[in-house]
Amino acid sequence: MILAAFLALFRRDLRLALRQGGDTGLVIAFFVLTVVLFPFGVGPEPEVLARSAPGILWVAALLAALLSLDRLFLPDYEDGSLDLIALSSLPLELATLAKCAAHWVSTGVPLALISPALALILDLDPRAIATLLASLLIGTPALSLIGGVAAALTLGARRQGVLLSLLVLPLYVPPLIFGAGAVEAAALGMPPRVDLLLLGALTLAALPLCPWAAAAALRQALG
Amino acid sequence: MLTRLANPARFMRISAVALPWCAWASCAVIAVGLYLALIAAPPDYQQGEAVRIMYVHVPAAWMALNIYLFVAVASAVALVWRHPLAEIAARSAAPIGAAFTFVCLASGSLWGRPMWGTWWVWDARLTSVLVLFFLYLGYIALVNGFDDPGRGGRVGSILALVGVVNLPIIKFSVDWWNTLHQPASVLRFGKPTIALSMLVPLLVMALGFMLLFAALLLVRMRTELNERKIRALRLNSAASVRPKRRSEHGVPARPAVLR
Amino acid sequence: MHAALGKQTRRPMLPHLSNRLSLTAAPALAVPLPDLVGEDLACRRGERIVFIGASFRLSPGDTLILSGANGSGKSSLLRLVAGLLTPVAGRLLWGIAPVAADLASHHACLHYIGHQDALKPAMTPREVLAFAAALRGRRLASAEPALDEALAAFDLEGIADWPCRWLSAGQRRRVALARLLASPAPLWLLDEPTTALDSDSQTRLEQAIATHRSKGGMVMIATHAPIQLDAATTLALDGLAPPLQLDPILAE
Amino acid sequence: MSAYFAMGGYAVFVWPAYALTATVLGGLVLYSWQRYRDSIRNLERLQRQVSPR
Repeated sequence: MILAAFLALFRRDLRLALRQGGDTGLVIAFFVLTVVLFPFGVGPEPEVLARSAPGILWVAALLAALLSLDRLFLPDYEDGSLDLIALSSLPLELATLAKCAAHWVSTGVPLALISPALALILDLDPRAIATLLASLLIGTPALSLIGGVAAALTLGARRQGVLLSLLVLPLYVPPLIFGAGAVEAAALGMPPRVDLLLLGALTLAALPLCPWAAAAALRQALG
Repeated sequence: MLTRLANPARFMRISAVALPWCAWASCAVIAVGLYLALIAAPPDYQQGEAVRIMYVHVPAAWMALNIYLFVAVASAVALVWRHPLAEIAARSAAPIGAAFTFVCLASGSLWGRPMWGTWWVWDARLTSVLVLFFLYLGYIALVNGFDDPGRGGRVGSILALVGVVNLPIIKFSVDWWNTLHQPASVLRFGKPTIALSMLVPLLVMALGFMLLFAALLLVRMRTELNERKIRALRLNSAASVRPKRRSEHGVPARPAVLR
Repeated sequence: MHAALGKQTRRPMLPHLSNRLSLTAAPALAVPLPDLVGEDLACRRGERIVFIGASFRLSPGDTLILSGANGSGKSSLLRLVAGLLTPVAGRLLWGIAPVAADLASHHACLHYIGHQDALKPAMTPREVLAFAAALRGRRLASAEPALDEALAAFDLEGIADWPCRWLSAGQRRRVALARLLASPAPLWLLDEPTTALDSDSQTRLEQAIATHRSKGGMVMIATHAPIQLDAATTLALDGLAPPLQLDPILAE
Repeated sequence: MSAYFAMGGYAVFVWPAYALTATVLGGLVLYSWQRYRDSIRNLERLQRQVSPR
C-alpha cells in the first residue's frame, strides 16, 4: 500500500523531469559546459589538465546537481501538490526519499554516465575512468539527499536559489573530498577502494538521516 | 534549571543582574590577558614575537567551535521541548560565533604569513574553521531569510542540528584530504608542547572571550525579547483598530494561554 | 486495508475507524461513523493568532459551512482539521479518539481541496486522478472504474487526455474536485470549491455533495457563493478573533 | 620602547592581528549595544502610547 504510493510519486516526479526534458538536459549541458570552460582558463596543456581533471569533474558534477535542487519541492509547494503529498498514505519521510531518488535518477545518473566522455577531453588517465564512473554513481545520491534537505529548509524563503547553495556547499565538502580523492588515487595507480568505501558510507548515512531532516523542514513549510 | 529559566520575565530579571557583572568581568579578564599575552609572555625560540598572535588565534578557534555547539544544543532544546527562549538563544549566539570564527581565520592568516610565506595555508584545522564559517553564514542567512521570524527560527534549528552532525564528518574528511595533499609547508602547524608561561595567557584570554560571549549573548537576547514585545504591541494596536462586528457577545477578554 | 507506517503506537480506537471508512460505492454504511468534534480550537498562522475557541460537531451526513470575512481564518480552520496545521490550543476528535494520536489514519479519512488546484501542466486529468488515487494507496487496477466515474461526474471525459496546461481555470477546478470521487474518503474539506465554476459545474458539485452526504459522508465547506446545501449548520469565525494577540513567549 | 613595538620585526603581523580582533569584536559589541538601546527606547515609546488609553 505504502509502496504503491511511493512508486507512484517516484514515477510521477521522474516522468515530469524527463517529459519536460528540462531538468536532465539542462543539467548535462551545464556539466559539459563547465568542464569545457576549464581548458580556456588553465590552458590546454595535457599534463596540467590531467593533474586537476578529477577535481574539475567532481566540482562540475556537484554544481550541476546543485542547479536543479530548488525545483525539487518548490513547484509542488506553489501549486498545492505538497498538501496532497502530506495528506497521502505516504509518510512525509518516504515522500522526500521518493523525490530525492527521482532527482538522483534524473540528474545524478546522467551526470555519471556522461563523465567518462568528459574525462577524455581532460586527458584523465584511462585507468581512472572506471573509478570516476563508480565514484559519481556512489556519490551523487548523497548530493541529492543532502540537497533535498537544503531545498526543504529554504522552501518559501526570500531568494531561495542563493540561500540554498550557501547552505549546501559546506555540506558537499566531504563527498567532494572522497569522490575526487578516489579518482585521483586511481589516476596515480593507487587503489581507490578506501575512498569509494568512505563515499559509500556517506551515501548510506545520508539515506535515512536526510529524508528525516527534510520531512521535519517540510512540516515547517506546511504549518 | 532550564525550565526555571523558561519564563521570559524571570530571564529578563536574572539577565538584568548578570549582564553588568559579565560585561565588567570580561573587560577585566581580557585586559589581564592582553597584558600577559603582549608583555609578560616570552617570545618563542623559533617564531620569535610572532607567536603572540596565537593568544588571539587559538582562543578564537575554541570559541568558534564551542559557540556552534551551543547553538546546536539550544536548537535541539528548542525543537524537542518547544522552548521559545532556547530558539532566541541560538539565534542570538550565531552572529557572535561567526565573529569569533572570522577573527580566528584572519589571525591565522596573519600568523601564517611570517611563518610560511603565504597569506593562507591549507592546514587541516584552519580549513575546517573556514568550512565552519560558511556553516555559520548559512545558519544566519537562513534564520533571517523568512518574513516570519518564528518560521526562520524553527527551520534554523533544524539546519543547526544537520550542521552539528556534519561537523565531525567535515573535520575527518578535511584531515583525510590534508594527509593526501601534504601542503608545501614542512613545519607542521601543530602547537608545540606549551610552556606554562605560554599556557596561562592562552587560558586567560579564553576566559575573557567566554565572558565576552556571555555578555553579548545576554544583550542580544534581551534585544530580541524587546523586539518581540514591540511586534506584539504593534499587532495588538493594529488588531484593536479593526472594527469588531460581533461585539454583543464579545469573547471573554482572558488572554489565550497558548501552548 | 491500511498499513500505516505508524511511528506512534496504534490506538485501538482509530484502526477500526479506518476500516469502516472504506466508503466505496458500497451501499450506505451499516455502522454509523463517529462524529468529528472540534473543542475550543485556536490557530496561529505565522505571528498572528487567527481565532480562538472554535468548537463544532460534525455528525455523518452533515454539512458545516464556515462563514466570516476574509482573514477570519476559514482556510486556516480547514487546514487545521485536515491535520496540516497543529492547533495552538483545543483538540480535534473522532468521537472520543483524539486525532493527534494517529494522524496517518486521520489523513486517510479525508479529502482536502484548497485554493490551489495542485495540477501539473504536463500531466493529463486522467493521470492526475490516477496519481491522486495512488497517493492514497489505491492499486491502479482497482482504481480504473472509480476514475471514469469521477471524470464522468464532472463532465471531464472529453478533455480527460488533454495536458492540463490547455485547460481553463474552471476545467482545472473540476479536475481538482474530481479527486473527491477518484478515491473514497468520508470527510470532505472544501475551500472555496466554486471559484471559477460555471453554473452547470456548480450543480454537479452540489449533486456530488448530496450523494456523498446520503452515503453518510461529512462535508466542511468555506464558501461565499450561494451554494444550495440543505440542512447545513454554520460556524461564524468572525467573532472568534482574539482581543489580545499574545506571542507565546510573552504569554507566560 | 620603540624596540618593543617592533615586535622583533613581526610588528606588521602581530599588531594588525590584535587590531583586527579589537575592531571585529568591538564592532559587534557596539552594534549589539546600539540595537539594544534602540529596542528599549522603542518599547518604552510604544508602551507609553498604549497604556495611557
